[in-house]
Amino acid sequence: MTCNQDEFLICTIASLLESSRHVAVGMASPVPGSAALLVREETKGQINALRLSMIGGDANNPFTDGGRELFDCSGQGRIDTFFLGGVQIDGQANINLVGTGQYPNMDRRFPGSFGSAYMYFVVPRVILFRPEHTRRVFVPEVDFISAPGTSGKGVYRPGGPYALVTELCLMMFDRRQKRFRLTSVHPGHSIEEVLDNTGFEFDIPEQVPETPGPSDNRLNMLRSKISPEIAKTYPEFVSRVFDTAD
Amino acid sequence: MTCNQDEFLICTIASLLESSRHVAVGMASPVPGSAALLVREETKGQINALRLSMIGGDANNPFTDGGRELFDCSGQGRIDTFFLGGVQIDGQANINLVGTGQYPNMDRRFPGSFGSAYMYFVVPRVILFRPEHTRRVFVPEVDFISAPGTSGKGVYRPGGPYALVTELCLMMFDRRQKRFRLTSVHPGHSIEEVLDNTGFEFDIPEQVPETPGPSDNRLNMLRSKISPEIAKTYPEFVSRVFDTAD
Amino acid sequence: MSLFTSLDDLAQQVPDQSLVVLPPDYSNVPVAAVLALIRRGVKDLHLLFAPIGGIAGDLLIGAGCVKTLEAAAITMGEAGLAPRFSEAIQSNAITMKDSTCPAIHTALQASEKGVPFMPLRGLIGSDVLKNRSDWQVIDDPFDKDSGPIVLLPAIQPDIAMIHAPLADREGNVWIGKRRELVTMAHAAKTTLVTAEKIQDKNLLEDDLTAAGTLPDMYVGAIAEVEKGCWPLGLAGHYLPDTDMLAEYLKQAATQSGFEDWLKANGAIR
Amino acid sequence: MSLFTSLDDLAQQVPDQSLVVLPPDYSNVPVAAVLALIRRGVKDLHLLFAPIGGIAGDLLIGAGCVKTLEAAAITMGEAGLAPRFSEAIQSNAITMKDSTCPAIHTALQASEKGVPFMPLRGLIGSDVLKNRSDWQVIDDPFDKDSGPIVLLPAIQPDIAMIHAPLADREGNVWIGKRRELVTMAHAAKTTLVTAEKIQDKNLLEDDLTAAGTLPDMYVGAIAEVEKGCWPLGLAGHYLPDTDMLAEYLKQAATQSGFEDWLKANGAIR
Repeated sequence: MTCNQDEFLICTIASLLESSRHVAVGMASPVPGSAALLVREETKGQINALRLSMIGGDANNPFTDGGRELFDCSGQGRIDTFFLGGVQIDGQANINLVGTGQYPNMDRRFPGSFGSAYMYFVVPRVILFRPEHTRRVFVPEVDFISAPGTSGKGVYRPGGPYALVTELCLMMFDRRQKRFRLTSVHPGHSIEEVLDNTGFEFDIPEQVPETPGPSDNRLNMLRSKISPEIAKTYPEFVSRVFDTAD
Repeated sequence: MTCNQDEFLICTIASLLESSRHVAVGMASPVPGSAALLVREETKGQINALRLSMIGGDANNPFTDGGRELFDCSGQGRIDTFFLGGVQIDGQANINLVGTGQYPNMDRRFPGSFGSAYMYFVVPRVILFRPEHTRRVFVPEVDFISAPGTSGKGVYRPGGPYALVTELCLMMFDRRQKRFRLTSVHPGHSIEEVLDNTGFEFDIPEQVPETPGPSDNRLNMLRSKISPEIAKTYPEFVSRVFDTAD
Repeated sequence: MSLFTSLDDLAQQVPDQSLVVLPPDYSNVPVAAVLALIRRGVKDLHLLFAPIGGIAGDLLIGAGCVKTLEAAAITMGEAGLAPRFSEAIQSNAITMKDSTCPAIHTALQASEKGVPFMPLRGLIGSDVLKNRSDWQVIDDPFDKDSGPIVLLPAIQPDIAMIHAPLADREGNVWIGKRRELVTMAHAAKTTLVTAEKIQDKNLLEDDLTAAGTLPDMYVGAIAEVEKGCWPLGLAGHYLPDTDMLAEYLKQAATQSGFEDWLKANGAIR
Repeated sequence: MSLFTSLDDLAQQVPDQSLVVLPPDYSNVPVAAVLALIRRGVKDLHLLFAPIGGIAGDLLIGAGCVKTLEAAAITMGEAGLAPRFSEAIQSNAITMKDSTCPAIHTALQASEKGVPFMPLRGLIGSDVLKNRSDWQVIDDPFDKDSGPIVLLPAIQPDIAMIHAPLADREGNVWIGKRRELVTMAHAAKTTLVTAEKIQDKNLLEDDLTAAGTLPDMYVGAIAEVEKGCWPLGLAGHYLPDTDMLAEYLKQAATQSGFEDWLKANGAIR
């Protein structure tokens, strides 16, 4: 079976969630949300069942204590996996959600840091998801640190970056080395393409496999069972990505 | 019309509430609760309408944010009048709700400080209500300061003691002098009786009037309109105090 | 002054230079009241979002009502960037106090509790912190090994503005599980409310409705306004008007287009 | 382990030496679960009330289950003093950490927010503060003129125990407006629940019930127990059994009378 890019990215993220127990998904995050719904379905009733809390709608949103509950709950250590993006991301996994140019009157202003300056510190596994893989995004040094990738000794930091998923590849972040390491390259792309489009240095092991595509089973489940569930929160995404007329 | 002691004390407290805007009444406080209900009824629809928040039941209890809301609301400055009692009260208006003897293994242990160590600081007018007027209660120095009557300069203290109501008399507290001043003595009692039964020094002005009893109107309203309202929170108190068979 | 009032009288109760807090786009945003504020010509607001803003912020900024803005983000969501906000930042027309979601929740909770500050984890090493001279970093006084921690000063808004599906004649307001509205109301000096409907039955008398009710003691005024969140949605009542939001984004790309939108939608008389 | 269990299995999930938090007498006290704890013979509890205790505290203290007690008060209300508590204090049988209501709420909120401490006004000059070497006083770092302020360390209970009128098959628990139960559950590592009734319908699916629902992510186990607060009451369901509470007070005046009461009421097999 062939799959489109969104489906591929959903399944790539899903493969990163297999040892997660409680995944939270922020606003406007249909791809991570779909991945978490998929793994929740696959692990249902099992000892490693995944719990999912999505904000941004009522579906799959268990929070009843207002906007602060996601953050409080993360501070309590109940959430192990979260997603962040970035207008810019650099090689030390610093992320910038505020804009490009000189702060505060930036050349191009983006929405702002959201909860990143907190969640990046307290959630053990933060997966960076940024499809656009260009030197505009992956820069040597971000113009504004919404949240730093690493912290010095003595800073309370149970959380931090875990992986980076783009349209080209999957990288894992090594917190001790403070560097990304290329894990796999998506089918149809090459290490050279990743190098050409990345503005920061990263480690390349001798063997870099191709990112495995989804199994037919997983893809079927995504299209049949998960798409109606994700449509409760992201109807437009579902009508765009999943050819539900099939 | 004659009235019983509880009715008299309710009306004496009511006379202290006439410039209050928001009175809160804690647990197990039927007499203060009745007084506040009475003044609320009397000021209904007027510019000086009294707002009342009673905890300890659902009736007249507007709080919906859990046990902390009374305290938060007081900290926000929304409540101007509250009531406290004391196992012991001394001449500087220090109150002890913990017990008598040497802390911690006291000779006689009472429940504990409740919210006094906070409310006494933040609510502008705290009325001390302790019917038993004896040297056992009104002591030269309390054995345990649940909450101090006054604070030094530099301590954040918008609140503090305002008046003291007992079975014998009404005293007002002078925060600058850190002393009580006898305001009136209840009918049938004397200044000498107050002196004999008070273990601390207090000021006695040249003229000490008799505490005025309730008007017939007020007493009628208390018995007819207020007693069913207070019965929602304190049914046993109402059946004991108000001869509702009349 | 009566508790119940009209939409435009409600807007009159927001003085120039007020510190006004508004809810995030997913939570009962009083857009009709925001348009009334623009009609009234309010000036120099210190506008706070709890914690992120959308069209309500873009409208007030574009209409020149805002001097200082504090938020964790201003976004039109999937639809795109907030055009008047971006323009105002780039042209230095407003002072932006960039924050992060839990910092705003925490600063409001500090005001709710009547304390001058509250601590928050995270933030160390972020440029958000670096640009906030009003925040402080101390060593945890309980545990020297637990490292530095940020203290955030309380934010007490002058006015919280919210929309609700339902209010009652006592002034109680049903907010359901949208409890950020409760924190905002507790933290603010007073709260101005628009409600889809005002009912006779007291919301506090029924255990089921009481659980989601903001009591009247926090409420300064209420105006009955149907579709008070439009073009945003109100959960359980109506969906966002995505066509109108797209149309807004298109027009608001320029200031003159933005002003045309305001005129067409009654925010300029 | 299944989420749904029996009352006695629930009690097995409370290890000796746990820090257990219980609600105040007006708020869904799980007395049946407390009696089950006594049957199980739990020892050396650090027992916290949020913020005051009544018969639940007196029972656990009298049965020798408590090593350390933290509360703003232990009281039987109008009925009188708590006899086993008073006796234990006088005979130095337990360590008492005297507190004040908002200090306990605040310490639980600190745990809820994952911060090591929170500030609280008041307290300065009180013997409550003087006897709490675990509390600290600092100068307000934002305003040297605002004077000293107390910092309270977070309290993270191992276990919160609550009763509820209703739960559902997902493990969501309806607590209505009794939101101290929410704070307790957020602050604690896990929450053990007894519920009058467990229903099939998901409490989160209806806006009206969702507003008063503690979500299942905080819940460790649930046992269906009718009249789980008896002899205390459950608001909206049953009143306190004042005759039985009076009888308890009479018998518990002595340790042997107390033990007779336990036997008669199934807390000793």
